[in-house]
Amino acid sequence: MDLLEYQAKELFREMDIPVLPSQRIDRPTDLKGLKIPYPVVLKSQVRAGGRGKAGGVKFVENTIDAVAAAQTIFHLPIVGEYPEVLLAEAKYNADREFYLAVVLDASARRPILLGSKIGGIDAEAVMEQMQLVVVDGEFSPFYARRLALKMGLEGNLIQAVSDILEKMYQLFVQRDLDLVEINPLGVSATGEVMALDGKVTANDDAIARHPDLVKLVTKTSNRPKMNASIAQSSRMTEEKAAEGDFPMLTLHPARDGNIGVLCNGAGLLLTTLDLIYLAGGKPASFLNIGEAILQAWTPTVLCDRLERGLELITRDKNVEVLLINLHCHATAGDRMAVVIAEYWQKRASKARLPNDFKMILRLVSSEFSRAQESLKDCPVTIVENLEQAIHQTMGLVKSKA
Amino acid sequence: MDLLEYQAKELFREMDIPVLPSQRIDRPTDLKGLKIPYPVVLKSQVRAGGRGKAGGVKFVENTIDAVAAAQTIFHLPIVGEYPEVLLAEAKYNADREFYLAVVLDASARRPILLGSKIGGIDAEAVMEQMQLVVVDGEFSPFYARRLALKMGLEGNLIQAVSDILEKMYQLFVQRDLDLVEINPLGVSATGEVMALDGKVTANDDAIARHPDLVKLVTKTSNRPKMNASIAQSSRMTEEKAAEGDFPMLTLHPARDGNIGVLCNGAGLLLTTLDLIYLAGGKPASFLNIGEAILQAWTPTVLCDRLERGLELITRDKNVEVLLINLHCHATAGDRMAVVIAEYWQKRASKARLPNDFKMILRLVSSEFSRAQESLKDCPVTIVENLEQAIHQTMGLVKSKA
Amino acid sequence: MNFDPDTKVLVQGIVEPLGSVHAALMKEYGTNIVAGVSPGYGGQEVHGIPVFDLVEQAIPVMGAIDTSIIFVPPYELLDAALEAIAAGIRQIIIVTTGIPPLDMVQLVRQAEATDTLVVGPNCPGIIVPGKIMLGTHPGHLYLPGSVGIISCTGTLTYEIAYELTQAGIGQSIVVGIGSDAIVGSSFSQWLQMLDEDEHTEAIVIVGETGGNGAEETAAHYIAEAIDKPAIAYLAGQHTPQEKRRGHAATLIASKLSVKEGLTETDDWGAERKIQAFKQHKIPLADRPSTLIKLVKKALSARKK
Amino acid sequence: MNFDPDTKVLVQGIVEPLGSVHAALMKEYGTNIVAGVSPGYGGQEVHGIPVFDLVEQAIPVMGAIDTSIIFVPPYELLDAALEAIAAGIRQIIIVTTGIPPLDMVQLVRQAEATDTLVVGPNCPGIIVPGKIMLGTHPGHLYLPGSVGIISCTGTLTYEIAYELTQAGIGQSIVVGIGSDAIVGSSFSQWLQMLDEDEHTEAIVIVGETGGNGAEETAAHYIAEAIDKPAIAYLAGQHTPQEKRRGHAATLIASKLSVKEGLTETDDWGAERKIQAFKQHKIPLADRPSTLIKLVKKALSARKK
Repeated sequence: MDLLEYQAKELFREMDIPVLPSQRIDRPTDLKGLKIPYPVVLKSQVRAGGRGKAGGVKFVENTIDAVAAAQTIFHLPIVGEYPEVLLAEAKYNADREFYLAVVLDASARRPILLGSKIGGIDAEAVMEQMQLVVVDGEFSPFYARRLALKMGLEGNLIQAVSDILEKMYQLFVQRDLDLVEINPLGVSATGEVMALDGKVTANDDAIARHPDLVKLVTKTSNRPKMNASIAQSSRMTEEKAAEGDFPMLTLHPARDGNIGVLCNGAGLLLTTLDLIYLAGGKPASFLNIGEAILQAWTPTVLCDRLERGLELITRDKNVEVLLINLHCHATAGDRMAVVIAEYWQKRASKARLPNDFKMILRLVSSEFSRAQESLKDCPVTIVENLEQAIHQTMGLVKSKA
Repeated sequence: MDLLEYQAKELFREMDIPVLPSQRIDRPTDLKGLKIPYPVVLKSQVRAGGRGKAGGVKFVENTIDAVAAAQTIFHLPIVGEYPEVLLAEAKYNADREFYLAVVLDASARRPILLGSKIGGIDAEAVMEQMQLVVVDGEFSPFYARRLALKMGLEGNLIQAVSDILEKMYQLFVQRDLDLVEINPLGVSATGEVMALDGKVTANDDAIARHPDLVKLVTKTSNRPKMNASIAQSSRMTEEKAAEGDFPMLTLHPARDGNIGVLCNGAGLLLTTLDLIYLAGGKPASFLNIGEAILQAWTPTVLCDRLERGLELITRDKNVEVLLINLHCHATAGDRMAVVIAEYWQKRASKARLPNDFKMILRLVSSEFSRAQESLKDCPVTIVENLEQAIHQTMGLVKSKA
Repeated sequence: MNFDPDTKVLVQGIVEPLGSVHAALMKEYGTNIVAGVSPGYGGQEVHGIPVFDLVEQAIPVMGAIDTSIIFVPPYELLDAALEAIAAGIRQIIIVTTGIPPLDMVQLVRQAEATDTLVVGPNCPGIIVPGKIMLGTHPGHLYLPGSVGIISCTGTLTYEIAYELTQAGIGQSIVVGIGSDAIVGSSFSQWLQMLDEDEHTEAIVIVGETGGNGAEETAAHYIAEAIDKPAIAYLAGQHTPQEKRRGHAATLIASKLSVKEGLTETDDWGAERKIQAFKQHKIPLADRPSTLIKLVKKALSARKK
Repeated sequence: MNFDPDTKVLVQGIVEPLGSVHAALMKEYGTNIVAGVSPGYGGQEVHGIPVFDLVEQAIPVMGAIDTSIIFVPPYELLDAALEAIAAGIRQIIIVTTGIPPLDMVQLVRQAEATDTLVVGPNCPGIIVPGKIMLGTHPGHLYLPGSVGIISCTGTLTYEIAYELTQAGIGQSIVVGIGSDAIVGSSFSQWLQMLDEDEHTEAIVIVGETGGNGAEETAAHYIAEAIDKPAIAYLAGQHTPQEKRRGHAATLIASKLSVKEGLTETDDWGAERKIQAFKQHKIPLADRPSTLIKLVKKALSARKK
């Protein structure tokens, strides 16, 4: 969960990381009560990058210009995202700009400090000077000085920059964050430093134990857009519901297809989709109802998720054939079959499924024969072999064509 | 630095350690605005122990009784200490009372958790059941459960008590404390727990990096009484001045004596006092101006401390003979001798020292002969050998008798 | 690596719904579950397994414990794992999912310092078919044999084992290392262990083209250090995916504002993973049935 | 223990007032101070000693460093010491005073994990007369010889060494372990080292009757494990002191509200310390001149 710039800066302020005087602007008229002297920078508060180049950042000299600029920015989408608020901030004359970040390195399995003597929007230039320090053991400020020296800093700037890094690291650890980034860190002619822009990403798994962070991010309602691509979806299918105990179900629509795919497990879903593509089929929507091993998922919970999943995927009117591929173990396969049978009867009787809607259940379970029994009155094909299930699915698709 | 009960409870509240509704009472009339329903407990806010037995805790049922009781408590000293404030607190019906503490164990060089299934004021009973867990590595809640089990707790009480211990430990570490103690922890019939009384001791060396703690303890002005005994003084001679950079000088008056002793270093001071006692002498006042190795003590600082020390010790009119015993190294001995010479001339010329006031300087320094030179116009005896210095001191004392 | 049938096993979080269900299933499979731990439940029994309040209480009663399988809620995981390590347990399997990554960083540090093997989190654990099951694998899908499987997926692990079993190919050991960003033990670590395992004749790597998994690293490690035949299956090779950033530290690249700069190549992450196996001439299957064929080929080549 | 004259020594906090003064004095004594560290001052020189911004920068230039002597301000001490340990330095002497005890707990944990010798804080360090001086000892008071001194005091350490020197008794090594509640190395640790040191023939313990010091523990340790003659001097034996609590963990006893209960005996802490030495028949002096006599006696008995 990415925080907006002004939210990140609230956290910076708490940690005594220097930021400019600023004010949140909810509507253009707020600028009449501005407490910061002009000139002022107005910045679109969106999560997408590239707002500067897109016109989402404007310098203004007086109230009239400011209100006009705010109106423009409020109506300017950045990569499809409209700002709900703007940030009005004092102007700063940076002599130089640095880049600093704290992030988790999955391969090192440690937090790392990143720094570049060049900051700002020219990513290539920033990267060229990028330096890295792995925080092996418990953090101590010398890790930050190590980075400052690798960045090529000298004299008082070593301490000034490592002080900022230390506070960024503390913020990172105290709030369980995925990322704390300052870009750029402005450096004045006299060697003072100032966080001019900041990015903070909360960790979805950890945020629930930081009520202050939950409060901060729920102040605004605009959420990051859902990326429909499967590359993301294999990780993003389940997103923690803010108040619920279990990950939400999210439907991923594909394009031009007519096959629905519902699996338990992301890898199993990918394999099933692969086999459909290899057989010449085209998915319409796909859904992962979750690995069987997810914490606290009692059989009841997985049955409930299957029922909700069926409802969700059959809402997609492009789905003509639905392939359900389940490995059932702790959750007995026959109970899942009962859920499918009940769902079918309920929906079919109410004519909420098209007459030619077809369903294939591929089930791996020690209760396979009991599952068969449960489904005997439903027009649901049940098979145990995966390739066979794909074959039958493709047969149904072709029979409809 | 011991915090008062109500200050400790402010910290408990911050950590979500359950405490009863309470209100600080600065004067008896405050009780007319009491927001807690009666019956209420009024507690004298002093650092000394034993206030309960001394009459510093009273249960009251209505405003009239409360005001009267408050007046009594405000005028009741506990071990010589008058309360500046009282705490009015709701009454709690505890089914059982436990004892819990987190403290540093100097021999284990680790924090330890202490707990007893018996809490309250009967120290012997508390101690009989006392259990201990050393926090060897980084803290994790299982250390707290380990203590709860050693205390003999079962069922839900294990988690309830270890939750409190975990928060106490966090408080201990986050604020660099010497002690966090809850005694008693009330346990209700339904297994709920409540911190009924609490003690928090801040660490004098660490408090400066916790501005919130500094703010909390400077809200009230009553300070712990200075213990004049040398057993304490060897550690308490220097007490950090709240605002200054260097430890304050504190004079320790002895009884019935007429010899002043000024040394640099606590051990050296003890040795010097021993030798005076062994020779049949009696100290009047003694003062440690600090180990030569104290952080950031440049020669200038030590000279300044010597000057202030001389002023302080000569204020004690019982001091007839002053023995100064100094090891000088980084701070050249001749500079110290100059300080003594100047002090002598200044004071003697202004007749602020009695005519028969005598001074012995025992100096170990590579600059001994230059120091001798500096003192040649002053009636200050300078020697290098310690036993000889004692001998001469005793000679001067006897010559005055 | 100690996965004999008589290895002593503990279940932490045994009163949790999943913990209770899987303790029973493991016991049924023949795993020597000697004790369960759930604070506040000491003295009770779950499926005939005695429950203790603290790990260290179980040891004087049951003797030294080899492995703990943990089912506690995610925010209690770090503490439970540290408790097991402090009690001297040196093999830990974490079924729990949703663990804050920084908790894993702390756990990994302590595991490294104490030479503790951590499997997971968010994983089905380990099965040695016919001998012992440590986790959530459905035992009836497995067959004793000589193929080792290392997988970073969940139910897909079961699928692959099941297809091998159906083809008459047994497994020496199957381990799900977990699919979270930070896992306790890596593909490479397990490749090493299976390379040394006398019961394993061929090793199967099961991964995904996308995701956090270190399949690419595994490919390089196989080429460098593994003597036994290794075969890989990556799910997602035929499913269109968005272009991904080409930096090794995926998690970094996906979050930094300057991520564009971190791009070394512009192709999919998928393509890079696939290329890593091709480059080192490691057989790579694009569907389970192909995997079976490749495994058969490797095993028969080895017999010659 | 590596205190040869050619041992390579670093001074952390060399631009601090005390650091600068004592770096010069140590160098003058012949200590091989190869570098100083003070962040922001890299590239400068102090008394001809090159200054680096970071410890790890000094090593490629100067080679492996044996000992670091730290003079940084108290709140920077933990970081400086951890920096030295991370750079591979395994002997650390902390002159700084006023260090928060919980910082010392962290440092002691890391020192134990890395087998690092930590002397201090709040200590004058180590001197091997005529060879090397690591700390703030006034070198001209010392004389090479065969008596080892372990002291938890400051200037009193100088006094005792000086009195021995005046009596013609030289010292093999003199160490001030520091007088804070939490110190990096204890009396017992040093007793062990001096017992093994071939240049030491007798060991002198210098302590106080009050205070935090573990003199009592030292007495028991001498009786149990030390073969060489040991003589103690405790300052304060004739100076009236308040009655103290008799629990071993003084720091605990002095703070708990239930401290009364912790009292095992009602006598002074002083009396208990004195009794510990008497009980084990360890010669105990009550004044420096007596100490000299006892040391002479021990040395001459050893020669027979």
